Amino acid sequence: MKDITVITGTVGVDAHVIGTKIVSRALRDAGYNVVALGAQTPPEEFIKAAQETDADAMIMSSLYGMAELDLQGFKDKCLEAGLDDILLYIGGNLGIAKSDDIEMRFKKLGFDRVYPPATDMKIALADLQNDLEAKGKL
Amino acid sequence: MKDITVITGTVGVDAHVIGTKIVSRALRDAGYNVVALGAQTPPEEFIKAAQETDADAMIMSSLYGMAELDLQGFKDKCLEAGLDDILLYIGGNLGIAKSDDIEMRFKKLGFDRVYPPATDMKIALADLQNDLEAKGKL
Amino acid sequence: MEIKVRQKRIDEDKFLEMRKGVLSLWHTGKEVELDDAVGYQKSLPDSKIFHKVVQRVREEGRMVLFPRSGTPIVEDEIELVRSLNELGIPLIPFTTDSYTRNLQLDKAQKGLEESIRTGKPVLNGYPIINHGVKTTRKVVEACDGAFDPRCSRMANSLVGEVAFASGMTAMPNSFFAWIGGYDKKATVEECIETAQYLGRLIGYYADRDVIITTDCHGWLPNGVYPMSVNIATQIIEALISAEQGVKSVFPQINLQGSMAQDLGDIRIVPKLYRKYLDKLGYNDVIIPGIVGSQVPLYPFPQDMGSAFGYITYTATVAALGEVDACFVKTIDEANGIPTKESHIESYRSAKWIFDVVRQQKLEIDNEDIRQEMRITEAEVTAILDRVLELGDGDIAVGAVKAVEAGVLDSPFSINIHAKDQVLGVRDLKGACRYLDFGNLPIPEEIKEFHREKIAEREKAEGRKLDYHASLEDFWAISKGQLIGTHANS
Amino acid sequence: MEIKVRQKRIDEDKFLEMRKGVLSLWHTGKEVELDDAVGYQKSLPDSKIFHKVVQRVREEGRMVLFPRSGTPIVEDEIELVRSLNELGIPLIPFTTDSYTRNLQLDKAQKGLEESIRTGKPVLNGYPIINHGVKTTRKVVEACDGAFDPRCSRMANSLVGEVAFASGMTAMPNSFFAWIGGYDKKATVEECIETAQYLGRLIGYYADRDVIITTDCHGWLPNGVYPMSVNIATQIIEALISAEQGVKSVFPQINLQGSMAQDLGDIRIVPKLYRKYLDKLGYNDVIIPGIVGSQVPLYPFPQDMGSAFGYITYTATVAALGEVDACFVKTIDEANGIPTKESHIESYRSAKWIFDVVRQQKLEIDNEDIRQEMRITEAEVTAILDRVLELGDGDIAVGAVKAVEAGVLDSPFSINIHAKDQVLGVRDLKGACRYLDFGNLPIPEEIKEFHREKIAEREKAEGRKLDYHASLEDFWAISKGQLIGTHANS
Ligand code: B12
Ligand code: B12
Repeated sequence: MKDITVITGTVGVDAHVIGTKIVSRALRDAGYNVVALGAQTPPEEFIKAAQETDADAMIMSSLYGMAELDLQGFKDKCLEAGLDDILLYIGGNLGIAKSDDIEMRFKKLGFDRVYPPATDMKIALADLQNDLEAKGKL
Repeated sequence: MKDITVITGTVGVDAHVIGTKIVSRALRDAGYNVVALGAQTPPEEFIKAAQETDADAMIMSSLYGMAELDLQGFKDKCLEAGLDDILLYIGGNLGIAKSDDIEMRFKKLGFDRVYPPATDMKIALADLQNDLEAKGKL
Repeated sequence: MEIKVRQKRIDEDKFLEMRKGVLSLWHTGKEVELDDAVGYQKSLPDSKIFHKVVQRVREEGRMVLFPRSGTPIVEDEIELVRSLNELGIPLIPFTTDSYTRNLQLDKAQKGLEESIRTGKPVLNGYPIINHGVKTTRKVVEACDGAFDPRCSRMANSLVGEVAFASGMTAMPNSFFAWIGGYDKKATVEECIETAQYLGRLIGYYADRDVIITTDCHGWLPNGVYPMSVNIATQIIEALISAEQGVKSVFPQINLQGSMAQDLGDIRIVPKLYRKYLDKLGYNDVIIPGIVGSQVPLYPFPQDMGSAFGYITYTATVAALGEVDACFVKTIDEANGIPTKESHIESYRSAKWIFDVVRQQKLEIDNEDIRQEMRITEAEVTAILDRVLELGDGDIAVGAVKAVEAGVLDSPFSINIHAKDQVLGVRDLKGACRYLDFGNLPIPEEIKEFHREKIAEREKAEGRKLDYHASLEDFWAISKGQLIGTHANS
Repeated sequence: MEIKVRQKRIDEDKFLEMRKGVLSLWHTGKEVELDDAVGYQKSLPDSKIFHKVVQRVREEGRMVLFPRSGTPIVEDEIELVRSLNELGIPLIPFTTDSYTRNLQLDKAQKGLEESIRTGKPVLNGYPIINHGVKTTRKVVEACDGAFDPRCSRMANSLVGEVAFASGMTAMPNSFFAWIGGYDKKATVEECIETAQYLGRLIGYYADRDVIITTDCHGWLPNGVYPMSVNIATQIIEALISAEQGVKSVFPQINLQGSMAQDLGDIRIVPKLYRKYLDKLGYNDVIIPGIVGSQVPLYPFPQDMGSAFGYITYTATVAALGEVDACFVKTIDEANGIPTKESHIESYRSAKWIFDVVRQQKLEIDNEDIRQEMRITEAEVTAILDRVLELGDGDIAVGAVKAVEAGVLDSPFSINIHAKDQVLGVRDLKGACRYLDFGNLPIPEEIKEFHREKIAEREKAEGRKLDYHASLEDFWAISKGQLIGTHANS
């Protein structure tokens, strides 16, 4: 596998660190170069890390229900920072309550893929590989 | 209290006898003259017992969900038998599944009062007294 | 009146003659052909054979759910049994509707037709006789589970014929259940005769190496009182069935809510079964497992949360008792026939409990449990010995005389021949005690124990316990308590 | 680096000086007036005073639910706490939102305003600082229960000020919970200092005869492993709080699913609290009761039936253990902030269990339980003694050094100063064992015991247990098992 760099972490002041730790390890075990920012990472830090490492994807987690508030204008900031080719994934409990339009809302915010709670990482790993292949990066 | 006669029992082949036994005893304790037909009593037997005892009310139970099948044309048969002044009460699990139109359906069948599952007998006793008073029987 | 029934196997010729009468009751009787049925039974995989499924479960140290199910329209019934089976349920009960059970087959037919026409079930179960063998085999073949149909006295023989020919491999033969809860007028003799027919039918299959299991429910417990009569009558049912050739019996422990008492009963009942089966010479009858049951006929909680509480509680006690299967109701119990969804959610909650609790093999033993075992053993033994004595060693004759004498008795029974003199209440820890012994032959020192326990509660509550207190206890579980309070009356 | 923090009461003058800084963080700080607050607290009825409510419950031999709750819009919050209270819940937790907890009060304000504007909550809790004292008193006065607000390090001091002035009478002061699950960057010293402030504030009230209780949660258990570090750190939190004048501490037993282990912990933890409180001279600190908690942070089942299974199971273990209060989650746990309806149904199911089980006083005692007690006791004692040793008798200094050295450690912690070297798995009966001890000062013979238990399971399953097996066990409960299987990975 070519050297693919992925940024992980939970966004905003979300403290749910277990998932992103497991995600990071699964990505590493799958051969990715992982920059694990951990929990409670402001959106700006994700962007900075991606710029600095020329990352290919962000695997962002949010469980605490306030991701939408945290991520207003995130895609624009990515573009401003020159991150126009980066894959944006997000997963977790993305709204305060279960709701059917979550995926749509986060796609609007600029995410390429949006995952429901407790998604099996195997699925995400397969998707990532496909998406990277489609971009000719793998 | 004047001598008031009440017929009790479960209708059709309904075997749920516990409730009607308790109902019968509660009515007796309240001073009524009770003709307890027990479980699995065909509609015709209710009518016969009412004619023979010149009863003032029927407190019919049905729990097994098939009362509507058992009671087709019951009011007409009562009228034919000359029971035009008798109070008809029914209570229990009156349909196969919980449903909102049960009361309406049994009122259509000619019942004066229709009670939901596990109705407290105190309520029924109070209703009965009111209805009998309204008829000038008490 | 002279008692004609005897504990004696029906001659094969006589039995075959009786069959003709049974099969002529409805046109689908023609579909039942015994040799073909035996062949069909032999072709079934192990996963459809009740006693083998139970033995496998037992060997694997697992525990399974044994629910209820029955709806008139075949397609719905197939969907229901499939969805139960997909939840991991290998034992499929099969509830017939009340018209069927009472041989009102015209009415069942009308109800079936109306159900099909409107797409909405108006019968409270599956009219197995009206559907007949060919159709019912489709249901049996629709999923990978062992079927156990339910019926009551009137139609019991024909339902058994149709069910076994359709590939069902277990059926209760509980004539005391009919006396307790299903048949208003039949005499005890009539009930025993009907049970002998089904036993003989199962015996016919057994002679041809097809083992059909009989679950024994005993005198239905219609209230809050000790299970000794229920257990004694289960054993009588097992003995009557065994004489006719039944080779596999399945005890049912009615879980009443007191953990000490329920665990005690779970432990002692199979031993008592074995003792009396052996004593009367039925050493080759197996007990493949035991089922715990939420049957005690207490009204169910009406709200969903409390209903889940009661279901999972029962599941917990059963799992701690390490029974092999457990019968729990659904969250719709108080309100009507459960939907498919309520079945699924209810059983998922119970299964979660079974799997998590059973794995732990938590040892629970204490003096309270041992005491309950001793009491149940003493009571059941006293009752059964008296029944045998009344029958001069003939359990069938003894049973008839015992009901007449109130030596066998239970409150709120439907049958007009029952004495209905017994009454019970809970003690301060929630165990069920006799408040009125009626004519039960309970040994004096055990009676004293019951009286003491009742006196304790009377003292603590500063009131006399009576019929009303018994009713309060009866409603308690539906109100989120074990021991009733005055507010429940 | 030099350690500045000490186990020493903050001088009143210094404390009053510190308060100015705290209260100036947001404009509602002005609403907090200490003398007025003390007066308000004294005017509260017993039913609003946490430790009195717990003591009453304990005397009555009852057990109550201690749930979670928090929603941004005041009217909704009032409706929520009222409906909880009407369900018979006398202890009302109070979840603040995550912006508040992290002192991002502008964002909390924006979220609050958007919630009010759209009528739909976009914050995951109640922004208590933004609402301030006057508004929050309305919530406290809206129902007849004792309130216990939740927060994490950043805003802890101000939230405490507002909460107590609003009439809340308990609050966790669990700095290890912050290290385990809430605060990424703070040093252990910073955490202790923050806890000392809250302890001192409670001490100020205590000096004026107002007793506010502190619940100790300890290092949050982020996975499947024994609770010894969690319990040791709870006790450290209690000791730090006691030095500042806290007079009432409330232990929390994290129920992990193994009945033997959970019952063992329930029995030994209050004894260990008492032992160390007395040993270090805090004899006058009371332990009004204990709470059982479904906190172990295992993912919850997603389907309703299994969720009810898990909730009622936890309730059962807590009731068998005779704790005074139990914290259970709701059926919505896996999916999002629970609706009012899910709260109600979930708590009804738990309450059904509490009331039915607790009345029975079932004695459960066996060698497995006693063994778990001995192991927990030996582990906690070894850890605490080492911490004290590291601090030369000063528990605060010892705690700082212990985290640094991995003498206190737990997996999957959020805080960057934690070692994160410990790992656990379940044994064959479902009890949690250490797979990797990291630097925990567990006595050698106890280590040997863990190794044996793990070897037993490895043998039975024919595989090595590792990080992946630990994760399988972590997910197991959400899939209806206690012990994970390969399929869960
Ligand atoms: C553990 C936990 C906590 C712990 C966290 C400890 C820690 N060190 O991380 C603590 C106690 C600190 C905590 C606190 C809070 N929590 Co919390 N918590 C949970 C809980 C029980 C489990 C979460 C978890 O760790 N799951 C296990 C991990 C491994 O799974 P995961 O994170 O989902 O990740 C897996 C997959 O989703 C996937 N994945 C993860 N990210 C991504 C990203 C991509 C792109 C992909 C493809 C896959 C993927 O792979 C992972 C590995 O398998 C959940 C409820 C539940 N699910 O049962 C609530 C929950 C998430 N918490 C909740 C809330 C509200 C809070 C609090 C506000 C307060 C509270 N209720 O107590 C605070 C907020 C703290 C903060 N500032 O964020 C809510 C969120 C509701 C919402 N979204 O509306 C939940 C859903 C509970 C609830 N129903 O109320 N919590
Ligand atoms: C006990 C019971 C049985 C026992 C009955 C034993 C006996 N000796 O009576 C047995 C096991 C025999 C039985 C059999 C069946 N049952 Co059943 N049974 C119950 C159960 C658990 C409790 C009923 C009861 O006794 N309640 C206690 C008594 C005291 O209450 P009650 O009868 O409601 O009476 C009180 C009040 O309602 C009121 N009252 C009663 N009548 C009247 C009348 C008036 C006018 C008024 C004002 C008040 C009033 O006062 C009474 C005293 O307080 C209910 C479910 C539940 N509720 O929990 C199912 C239930 C009634 N049974 C049901 C069914 C389907 C059956 C069976 C078909 C098969 C089966 N599922 O096993 C057979 C049918 C038998 C037949 N031919 O009728 C269904 C009925 C569903 C429906 N209506 O659609 C129920 C609701 C369970 C379910 N959800 O599936 N059952």
